[in-house]
Amino acid sequence: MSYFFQLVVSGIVVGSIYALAALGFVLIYKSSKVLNIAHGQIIAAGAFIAYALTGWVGIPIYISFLLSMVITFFLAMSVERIFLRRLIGEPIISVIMVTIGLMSIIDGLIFLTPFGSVNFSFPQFLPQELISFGGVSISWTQLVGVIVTVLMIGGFSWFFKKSTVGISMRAVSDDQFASMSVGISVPRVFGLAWATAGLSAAAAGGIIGNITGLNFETLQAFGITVFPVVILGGLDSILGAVVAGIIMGVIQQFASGYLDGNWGLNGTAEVLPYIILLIILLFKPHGLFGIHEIERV
Amino acid sequence: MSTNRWLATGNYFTSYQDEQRLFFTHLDRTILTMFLLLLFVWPLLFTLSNKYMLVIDNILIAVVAIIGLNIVTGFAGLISIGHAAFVGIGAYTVASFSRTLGDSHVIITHAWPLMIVLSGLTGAVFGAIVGLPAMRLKHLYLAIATLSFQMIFTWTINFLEFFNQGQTISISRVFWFTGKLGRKDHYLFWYYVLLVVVVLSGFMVRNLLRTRYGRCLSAVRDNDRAADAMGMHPGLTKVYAFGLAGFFAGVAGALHAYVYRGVGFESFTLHHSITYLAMAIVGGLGTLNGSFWGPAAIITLELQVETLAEHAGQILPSTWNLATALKPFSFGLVIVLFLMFEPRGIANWWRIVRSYTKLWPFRY
Amino acid sequence: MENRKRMTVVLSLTLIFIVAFTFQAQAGQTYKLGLSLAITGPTSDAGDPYSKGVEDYFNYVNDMKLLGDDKIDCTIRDDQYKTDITKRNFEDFLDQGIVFYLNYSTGSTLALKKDFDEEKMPTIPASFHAGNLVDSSYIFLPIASYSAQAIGLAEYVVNNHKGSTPKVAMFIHPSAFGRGPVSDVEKAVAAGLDMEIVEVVEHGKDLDNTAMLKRLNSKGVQYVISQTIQSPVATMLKDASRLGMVAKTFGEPPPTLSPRSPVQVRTPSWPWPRSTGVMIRLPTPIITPMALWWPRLLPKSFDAPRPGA
Amino acid sequence: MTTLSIDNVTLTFGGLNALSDVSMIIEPGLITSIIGPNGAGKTSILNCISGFYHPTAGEIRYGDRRLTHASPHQVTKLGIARAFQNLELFSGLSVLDNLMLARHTNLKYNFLQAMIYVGKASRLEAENRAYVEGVIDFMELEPYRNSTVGNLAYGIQKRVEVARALTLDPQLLLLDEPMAGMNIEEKEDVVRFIMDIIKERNTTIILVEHDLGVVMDISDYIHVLDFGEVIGSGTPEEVAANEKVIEAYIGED
Repeated sequence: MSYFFQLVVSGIVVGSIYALAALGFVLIYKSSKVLNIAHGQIIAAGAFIAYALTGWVGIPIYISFLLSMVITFFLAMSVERIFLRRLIGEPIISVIMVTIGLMSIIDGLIFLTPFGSVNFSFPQFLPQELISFGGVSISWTQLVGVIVTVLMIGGFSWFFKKSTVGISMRAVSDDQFASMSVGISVPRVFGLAWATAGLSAAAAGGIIGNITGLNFETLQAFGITVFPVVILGGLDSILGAVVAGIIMGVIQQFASGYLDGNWGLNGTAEVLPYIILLIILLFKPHGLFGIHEIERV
Repeated sequence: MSTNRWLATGNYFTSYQDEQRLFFTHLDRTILTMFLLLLFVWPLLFTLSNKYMLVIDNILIAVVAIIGLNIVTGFAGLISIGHAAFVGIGAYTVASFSRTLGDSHVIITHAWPLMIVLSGLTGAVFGAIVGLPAMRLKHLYLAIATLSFQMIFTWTINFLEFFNQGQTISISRVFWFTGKLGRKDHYLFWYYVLLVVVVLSGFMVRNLLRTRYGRCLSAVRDNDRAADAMGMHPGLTKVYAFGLAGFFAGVAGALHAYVYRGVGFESFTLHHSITYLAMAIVGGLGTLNGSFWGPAAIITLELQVETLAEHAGQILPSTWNLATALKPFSFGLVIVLFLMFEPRGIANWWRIVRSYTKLWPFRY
Repeated sequence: MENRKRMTVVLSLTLIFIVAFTFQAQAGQTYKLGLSLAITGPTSDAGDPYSKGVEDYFNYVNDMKLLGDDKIDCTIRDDQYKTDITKRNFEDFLDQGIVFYLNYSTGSTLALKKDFDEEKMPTIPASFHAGNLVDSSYIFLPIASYSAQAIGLAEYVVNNHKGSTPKVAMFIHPSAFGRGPVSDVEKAVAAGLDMEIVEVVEHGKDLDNTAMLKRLNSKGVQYVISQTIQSPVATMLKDASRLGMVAKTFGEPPPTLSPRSPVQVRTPSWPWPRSTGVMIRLPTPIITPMALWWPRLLPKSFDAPRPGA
Repeated sequence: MTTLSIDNVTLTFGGLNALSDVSMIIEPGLITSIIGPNGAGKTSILNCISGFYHPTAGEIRYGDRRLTHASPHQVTKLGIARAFQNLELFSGLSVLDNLMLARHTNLKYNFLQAMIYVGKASRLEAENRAYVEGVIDFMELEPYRNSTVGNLAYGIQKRVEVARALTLDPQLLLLDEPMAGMNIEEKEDVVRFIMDIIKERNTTIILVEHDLGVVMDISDYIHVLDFGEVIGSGTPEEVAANEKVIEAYIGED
């Protein structure tokens, strides 16, 4: 039984990171209806910035994490400013394509640094002891990762529900023209959405970097694996992102725990999320928590 | 009909059938015929190195694939982030024959035109299956469904023993009337095959686009509710778009398998899907001639950057990383710049050039 | 610098081959070589330093006049780990008239095998996949193949294990280079190596290997032989140490961070295998990533079954 | 000629009744208008008829065919066409292409013939093109034939919308506020077109319209809806005298 629970716990740990990464997608989608394909690259950038600050500049690690979040915040904001601002009003397909282009551009920029081809790992700053209960163990790194994720997701939900900026972001997602007419600056809201997404991406990058080490390929692949999570959750729901993230995390653990090694199967954790996604989409075309809009004609 | 059939100075149509013509003047037709003739003749006049023959073959393969992608993404407006997987389906159709029958079985070496068509049909079937969610899914959800197909495809190839677990499955050299093709003629021979395929597909799609089979694609792109009210099933139309795209992708895949004489999963990854999308965008989404410009532009760019990288590497050895980083960077930059400043792609430049020459000197 | 040492071994052998194959050459000639490898893209963590090593080495050869008046001109191309680009590079090198070709990935080596034979182009790949040698007479492995290395490790495990038959799992890359050695190790076991292969795990891009490690543990696995690239092993090692399986390295010690970094990595419980040669002893499993390419680690008695030979 | 009958149709959205227990009979060859205040459910009825919504309860029959669960494209094939209230044109295509799309089901060549084009496909295309030209002529759209629809003026787009519905060669034409947002002259044009359609093509028309003046002038029969219920039916004179209708339009006191 402890095997089962260990899988569940590991699944939740991985899943909560998925949720945090998915949050970045949701933030951008909610306000501008754009799916940011380059999010994995932003996550990687956030993680690498944190490493560069601590490993090369020598800033204490906690501060460098915070700094990387701030830097990525502005980085994402300027990405929106430079590349996406002009595309407001263009068809969504071209905006999504721009994010695909951005993905390549950021890839290229990362290859300029050693991060493109060398593995790094964050210095450890948390206790090495394991936290164990009933045969289930979790490391401090993972625990802190989950806690940070929970805090950030909670913070963002609060921000969306209560703060003025959050409310204006929701308004923009609802109706751009109407929000313009009540004096909300739509471009500013888009910029902010990207910026906050960048912030959450940096946090996610930091956590993944601590758990797995900094490898560009892993981080890129992570950015892709988040897609099924986002879609499963329903693109515009923070709650959906959390639930779907944890579902996917647990499913992946179960897949490698129960499927791999039996019946000649291997690496099922990589493909199962997509299969499950397809099946769920057949029954719930808007994900688990996505808004199903009634089409008016 | 105007009396001067070479330089029409205006619209002299007297029947609706007149208006359907692809070439409005003899001049247009002659220019295209000459151009095609040139494409067929130049290899006889001078020989290109194998590298560049391979590059040209590669461009033509991509053209066939992009014609397919343009149908689904350009005309029908359904983002497909899994086009490389469809190309892969085509390639692996040939590969599975090679796996079961041996790589130099008669079917593969002699009946290769049949294999190419068969791969196209397999691609079409898979395209239609993947398109099935389009009956219910819209927009991004559909795009991610195609992404899922890409991932599932890669995984399946990579883990199934039958597909040699993603390792190269070799395909033998084919036979022509002159006998088995040698290494020397290989790329040239496939250049001609590809050229024929491209020209045929080009005309086929050009014709389709001016019939109901093409119009319905733009209809579901622009407004699928209205399309529904016009008496077409929007879901089935989308499935059909995916099927047609799958066909061209499958053909491209089979050609890829033959040209490279082997099939390995590395040529059909997500990265390739994205490259195909980039080609379609740079060429011009929703235009037929964009399907030719896109691959040519992107592959040329890649080569240019490679050369640049090499020069930089020779002059400044320490800039190796700078030089290689240029590749993805320039690739991304080209996509972004095109979308920002010329969202209609190179096809739009072509349109401008054409309309300019049409007015020159006195045509109006 | 283990990397450098390894590179030297590989390249000196390369050089011998080149000299051997071009004995008819005149003095003062320049030999063209081509290398196509992944400087960017997957496995670039190995390819990037490899390319630099090759470049430096040939500069060294030319500067030190190791070939007398002859020079080597080696063109290096990035193929991003894509077979079709590798093929294009190879055709280009042929057009340039290379006399010797250096390849990189297993996938492209297998894909281009026929071309090497047709062109009679001697090739040294950076991949020591034993399958490279099957049906080909122009591919050369300057050191033991991955299979041989893996069997060497297996023998090491058997020789140092106390008690009944050791239970071993293999943790491999989901590609030819990972899968290749498996069957050869299995052959060695069938031929009498006292070891039981409990499971072969093909890893994905997992963020967490808990499930896999727990499963192996429950099957009584005592050692894990790895044949893959760095980062999956690193992830697994972290999870292993989290699950209380004490990790122990052998080979190169784990690197430390820059002296200014506030925290030093503690050895050996938190290793980051920068070099690919790390062996970890868990209370039960031993984890040994790919490429114990140091000949000194290979048991003397070792006789690698060369496929096709 | 076929009669459309709507029997006790109820349409519910998330517990809210858009239509409750609506019944009406549409006689062939007449102009039947459906009027009512905003949100009364006029467009919902059209949506139910044309298959965009499916009634929660009740039945819609066209002759002996049940439309209750039919999809829009099935309804269209029965000869029921619709012009939308908020333009639902293919805005990226030319007027000609928009109208040719309406001939979709009449172009009966197969895929292979389409690929080769010469022969049957070409002939059918030309024939249907001629039909489309007839409609263009009828709706006086000649100057805009090759313009992209999205770039045309609103009034013209509305006309294209009607023209496209006509191109489907319907027996029953549903017009959803064809005069919304138009000035007097434009309205007069549309009224003239509607009268022509009835006269020349012998089409049954269901008209949803806000302009009571127009409705009273041209309708043969009127149904009045309020809060999803039919509150009055009859000839224009009868409806004008109906107290409930007056109440709904003017409000109590």
